[in-house]
Amino acid sequence: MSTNHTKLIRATYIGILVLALVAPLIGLYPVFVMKLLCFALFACAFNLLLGFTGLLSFGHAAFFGFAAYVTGYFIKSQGWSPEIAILAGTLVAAFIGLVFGLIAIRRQGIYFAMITLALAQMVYFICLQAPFTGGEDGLQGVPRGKLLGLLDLSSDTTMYYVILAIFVACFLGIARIVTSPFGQVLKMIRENEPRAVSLGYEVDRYKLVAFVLSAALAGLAGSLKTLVMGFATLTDVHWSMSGEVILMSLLGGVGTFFGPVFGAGIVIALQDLLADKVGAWVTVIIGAIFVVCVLAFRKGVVGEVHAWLERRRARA
Amino acid sequence: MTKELLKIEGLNAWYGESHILHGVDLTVNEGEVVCLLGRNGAGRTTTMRAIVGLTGARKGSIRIDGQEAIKLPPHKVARLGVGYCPEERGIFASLSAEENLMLPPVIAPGGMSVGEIYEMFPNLKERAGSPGTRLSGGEQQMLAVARILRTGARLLLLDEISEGLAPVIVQKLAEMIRTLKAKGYTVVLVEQNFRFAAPLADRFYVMEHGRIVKQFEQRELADNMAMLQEFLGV
Amino acid sequence: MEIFGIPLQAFLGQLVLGLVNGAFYAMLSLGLAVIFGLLDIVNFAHGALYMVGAFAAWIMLDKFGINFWFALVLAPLLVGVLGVVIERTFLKRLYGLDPLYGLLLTFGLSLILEGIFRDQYGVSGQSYPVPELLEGATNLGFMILPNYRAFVVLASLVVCLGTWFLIERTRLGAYLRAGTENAKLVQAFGVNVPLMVMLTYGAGAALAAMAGVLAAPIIQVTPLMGSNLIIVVFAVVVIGGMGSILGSVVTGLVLGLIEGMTRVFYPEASSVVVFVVMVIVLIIRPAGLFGKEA
Amino acid sequence: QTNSGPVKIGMITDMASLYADIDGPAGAEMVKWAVQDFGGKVLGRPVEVLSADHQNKADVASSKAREWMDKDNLAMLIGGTSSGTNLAMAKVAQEKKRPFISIGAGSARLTNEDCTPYTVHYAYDTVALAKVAGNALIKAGNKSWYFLTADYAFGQSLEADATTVIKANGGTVAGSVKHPLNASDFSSFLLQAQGSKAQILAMANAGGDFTNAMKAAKEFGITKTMKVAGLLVFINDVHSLGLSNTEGLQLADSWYWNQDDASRKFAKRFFDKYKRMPSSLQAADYSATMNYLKAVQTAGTTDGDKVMATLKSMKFDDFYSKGTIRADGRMIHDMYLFQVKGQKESTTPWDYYKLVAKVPGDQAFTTPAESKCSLIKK
Amino acid sequence: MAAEIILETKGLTKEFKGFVAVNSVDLKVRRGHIHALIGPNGAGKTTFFNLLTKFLTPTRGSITFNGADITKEKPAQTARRGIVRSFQISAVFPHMTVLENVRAALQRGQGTSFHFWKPEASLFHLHQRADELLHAVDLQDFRDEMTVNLPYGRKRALELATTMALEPELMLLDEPTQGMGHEDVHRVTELIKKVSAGRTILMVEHNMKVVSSIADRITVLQRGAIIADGPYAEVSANPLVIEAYMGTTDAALQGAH
Ligand SMILES: Nc1ncnc2c1ncn2[C@@H]1O[C@H](COP(=O)(O)OP(=O)(O)OP(=O)(O)O)[C@@H](O)[C@H]1O
Ligand SMILES: Nc1ncnc2c1ncn2[C@@H]1O[C@H](COP(=O)(O)OP(=O)(O)OP(=O)(O)O)[C@@H](O)[C@H]1O
Ligand SMILES: [Mg+2]
Ligand SMILES: [Mg+2]
Repeated sequence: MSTNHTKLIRATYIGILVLALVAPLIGLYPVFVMKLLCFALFACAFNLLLGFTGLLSFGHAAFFGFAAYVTGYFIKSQGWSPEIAILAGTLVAAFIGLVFGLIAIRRQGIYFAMITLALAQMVYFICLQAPFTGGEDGLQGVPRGKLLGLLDLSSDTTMYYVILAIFVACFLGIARIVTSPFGQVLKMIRENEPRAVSLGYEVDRYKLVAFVLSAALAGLAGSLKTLVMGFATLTDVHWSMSGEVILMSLLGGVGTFFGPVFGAGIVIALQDLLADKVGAWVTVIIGAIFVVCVLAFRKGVVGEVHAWLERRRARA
Repeated sequence: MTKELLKIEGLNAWYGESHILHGVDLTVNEGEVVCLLGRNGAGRTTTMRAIVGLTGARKGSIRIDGQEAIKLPPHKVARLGVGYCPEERGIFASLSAEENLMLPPVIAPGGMSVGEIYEMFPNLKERAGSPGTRLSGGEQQMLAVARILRTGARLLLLDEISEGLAPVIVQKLAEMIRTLKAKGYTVVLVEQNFRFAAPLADRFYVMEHGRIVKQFEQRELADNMAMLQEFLGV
Repeated sequence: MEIFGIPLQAFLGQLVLGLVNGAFYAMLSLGLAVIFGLLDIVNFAHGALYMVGAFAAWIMLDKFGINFWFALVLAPLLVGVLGVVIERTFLKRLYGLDPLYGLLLTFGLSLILEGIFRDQYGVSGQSYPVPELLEGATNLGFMILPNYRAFVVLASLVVCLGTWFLIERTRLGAYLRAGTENAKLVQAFGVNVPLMVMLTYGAGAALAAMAGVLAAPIIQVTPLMGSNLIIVVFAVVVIGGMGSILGSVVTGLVLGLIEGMTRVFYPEASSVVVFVVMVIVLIIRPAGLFGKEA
Repeated sequence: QTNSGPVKIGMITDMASLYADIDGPAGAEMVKWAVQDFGGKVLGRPVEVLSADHQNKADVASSKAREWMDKDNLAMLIGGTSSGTNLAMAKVAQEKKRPFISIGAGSARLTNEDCTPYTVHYAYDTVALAKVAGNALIKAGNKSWYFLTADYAFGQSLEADATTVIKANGGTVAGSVKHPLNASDFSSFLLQAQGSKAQILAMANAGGDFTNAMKAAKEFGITKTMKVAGLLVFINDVHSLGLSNTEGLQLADSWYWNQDDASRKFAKRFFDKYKRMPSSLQAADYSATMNYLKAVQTAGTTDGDKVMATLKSMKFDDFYSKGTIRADGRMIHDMYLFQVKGQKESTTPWDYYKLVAKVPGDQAFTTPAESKCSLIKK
Repeated sequence: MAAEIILETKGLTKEFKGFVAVNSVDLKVRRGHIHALIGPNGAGKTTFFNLLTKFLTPTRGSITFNGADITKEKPAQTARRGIVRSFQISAVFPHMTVLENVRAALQRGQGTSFHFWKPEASLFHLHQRADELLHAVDLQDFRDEMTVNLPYGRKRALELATTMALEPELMLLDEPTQGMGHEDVHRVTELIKKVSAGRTILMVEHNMKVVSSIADRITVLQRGAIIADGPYAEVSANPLVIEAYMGTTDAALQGAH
């Protein structure tokens, strides 16, 4: 029975991957899918923290957005090649994550959320005022360049497969982190922190590592986004972006692997659709989704499907 | 004429989706001390919580002093004269020991005065100003019991109150229950500590898997020792 | 006389202005602290309720000719009722769950409220006049202080002290505090906890609305006025120690002052200074200035 | 690009947020009006108008633009408010070789370092606002200035541009105080301004920051001792603040509804529908669309390059303005300095401004010599 | 003789805002002993444990473990030295299986706990040892059960197994039989005896039956200070102890239980 279940999941994943591979061929709009993948990666990074470590960060936009700026700056103003600039963005995000973590990690739950929010706000102000970010105009016109000096990324199709490859690698990486010995400790911390301490685990360090990993991945997502879209703006660092990534995870299913990807898909598609249809009601609709999610399906879409499958299996 | 202060019929209770009580029937007369026995997980605590209305869903009938309470929210049940001392003590960290003691509203006249309580538990007097959860495990237990003696509740539900207390204090508690009984209180005791409960109770109920499997009176105690041995390893 | 190159007069003037802002922070963070302390919910909708309070006052004046003084009572009442409705319809379903859900739900609510007002009234905002009685200004010698601002400080102090007394020194307050820890048990003692919680949220909402009404004559009434402020107020609450009533009031006032000083010495930093203070405080005292060590 | 099927014009702007009042849905409607008034057809093909809300997010704006150009074969794009989104759209338009007319954005970068052959910057920019206010006020004898500046790129460039003009005209800058974005309380900044004893208090900020600063200036009596100049003020801001708060305020704009009969006629039509008067941006939306359609008519094609060439060779003359489009895409037209009337002077609803000075286009905008745009041959 | 003494406290004191909870305690625990700490409620037993495991910092005094001064160390450090405590309230990971709970403790010794790139399978070799431990506490049948679903007594047993997995030299047990039915009390008592082989146990226990049956030595605390110390027979006859703790004399040997 249980193998049936796993088989079903595996089949779903393979199906989605195949779909992703042929997406540009069947007329799905590559830039849109790339943007979606970037946000999906961002949401997965966020979920690594919320879903698998139990820490709600309300400041993830700082990593995403700042890395976006860093990558953009190095490509545009310093002429770095894309892979180095992305790496730089990721590392800077990891570093900010380390700083945030050192300050925030000692508190839990709501406190942690509030502290990360406030810290991210500082990063926002830095981005608003620092000369290299272009203030509220944003850092614009970042060329995609050539990957490793070979692969010309200005073609949407090439870019698409690069992004897809990175995304799949990160997705598998996150799955590995969660099940690794390290992931086991994270689980213990989530379950019963004092107990983990008494078993001799220095929980703050584990949380910090998880936080930095999550920040780095969020940064990677931001860097890729700059490369895809060609710009980085204040929207990327604003706290509402942190809210959005929470919404993505929540909608898809916190603590599930595929949930955040799904959630990102819905949110991005919705933004795209709402753009020409409802006007003033965008925020109202997004707000309503939050409310409905929290009230009606806290497990998220993917989470609810899992639960449904579980129930069916239990009955069978 | 004995009055049935608490009469439970066909009580079913759930925690979320798990069905814990499967039709409990139990009667407590006014002025009686009744003891619920059973193994860990038999459902005694759940029975107590269901009476007060703290479980999830519940079905059946709970009559307190003749009044149906199955549909009442906890605060209305309490106002029928029920005092509940929970298994996990429920001491409030943000309140001082004394504030904890004074917290439950007086629901009927005739409760103990603070002076009497401090006389019974001198530790509490000494630690009156400390935050509630900074008291030692045993002190918290005393506080949890003391708290409901003030309210004037006539039906006391005491869950594992001798737990974690030094033998001297346990002896005191036993005296206390005798005193309460003499004053006309009605007490439902849930106890692991059989030696503590045995001499106090007028009647015993034995629970197993969410059902009452046996009931007998104080004078039948000796006859039932073999059964208890089997059920509880006493 | 000068202090760090700033004339003493200007310096004092800035201090007083800082206090006025502090009064707003105090009132808002007070409401947040009350709600957080008692319901374990970080009320993200607080900024929106503040905004609704200000709009309520403006609509009352514009449509019904109700003056400031009546609005100061009516608007909080109205928003309090809105709070009660929110608690009954939404928050009620979240008790006992991870407090994070409360945060997310109220976040969603704030988006909805903001969106509705945006749709109805646009974003450029509405102007609310200073009540006649408080027009004009008083010369304090070192500065000219508009009477209305002096009134704001006074009003906020009265409200804050009253709330603090109610919660820390009365029996009702003890129920409230105990209720935050284990509502079920308090209820089992015979206290009508659901009612109490509902009224608490209503009261918190009313406090936010009152701050909104007080702010209306000073700043432009816009749908976005709340979300601009709320994050700073969150920081104030964290610095004060979440859930600490006294902490949030004192911190609110003090941060108003600190911010005022920054505006003199390094104005560019004035909106980050609160966060900088927060980081420093958290490094030294992770539970906040008045928070109880976990 | 095909030369059959409908000609599609797209408008992407802020429909619901910060800048929705000055442009927003009404702005999009103006585009539609222009199409209707043009006859609904050009080159025998029907004209369709698409519109979208960019929610002030550059990525939404850019994806939408890209999608329309790829999927709907969009012929021309109009950019509404917010510079970040416009800069992003300009890049997409350049890549896809479609005309892009930016209307609501203030950043002079669009026709400066970030200029493209396909961008037209139609209504105003920060340089013009600063130059107009600076020039006209100094000529009126206001030599010493104090700035209240929003501390980010937009405010800083406004201040810098104005400072250049002030210095060039023999004025002095007594000081400036920078305030953070969305500062709700301005009293302490204003107290510092008051201490400066300058003649002009120049507000280099916009939107909510401007309105709150203005309100506090009135409350603290600063409007009595100094003249206030708003460097980026729309009539909607004045309306929401009310004349009691804004009386005497000086401001630069590209158009005012009550400036001549043609404008009044347009404004009346707008008022009948929206119960408010149009902003200069909404007028520009109409004007730009109309002129674009004329250009297509003249060029006989919707091909981006050809239409751009036609646009740059045309002379515009309508109720909004008279002007030409320079090689860098900058539309050169007259700008105005207005002063807000007192409550007694204002006789009809929305009768808010009186004209103080008219500044010819060649003096109002970045000169070719100052321009950093590679398209301008020097 | 130093090696004989595994743990020693000298003048160990803890004050809470002027209230002395632990008052200048000098205690020696011999290697291999089951050492019981008893005393009336609020005597300071849990506080004393908290000092040993570093959950609280002492106001004064020193703690020596295996000859090393550990007074200033952090909780996790102390745990790695081999002092492990079980809690007064049961502490498990509720949504992990029983096996995973034990593995969680075994895992620490692996040194791979920060290795976020290794697969979970790299921990599977621990299952054998985990099974042994589960067997020792009679939980083998519950191996794959979610821990939340265990009855209370089983959770305590699991906690004990987890604690043993850490191979502690010194185990601190705070009221290990609290909340258990007689059956379980008996089982846990046997269990403690069994696991005490090769290690030292310091335990707080109110159940005198348990204490009398397994403790090698007993220390009695009252108001934070030691009032008696010695073998059970000697201590239980001490009038001070009877007065402060046991209550009426006839209850003394029986215990209240
Ligand atoms: N909150 C809860 N959610 C789900 N199941 C629960 C909950 N509380 C108790 N149970 C289950 O209900 C059953 C009865 O538990 P209860 O606490 O009533 O037993 P008890 O007789 O009081 O035993 P104990 O000696 O452990 O206190 C047990 O199987 C227990 O696992
Ligand atoms: N953090 C604290 N702050 C203030 N007082 C405390 C604190 N911790 C414990 N105390 C006090 O110190 C005394 C000793 O408490 P401790 O918990 O050590 O007792 P104990 O011996 O374990 O008692 P029990 O057998 O009841 O568990 C108690 O009176 C308690 O109120
Ligand atoms: Mg129980
Ligand atoms: Mg203890």
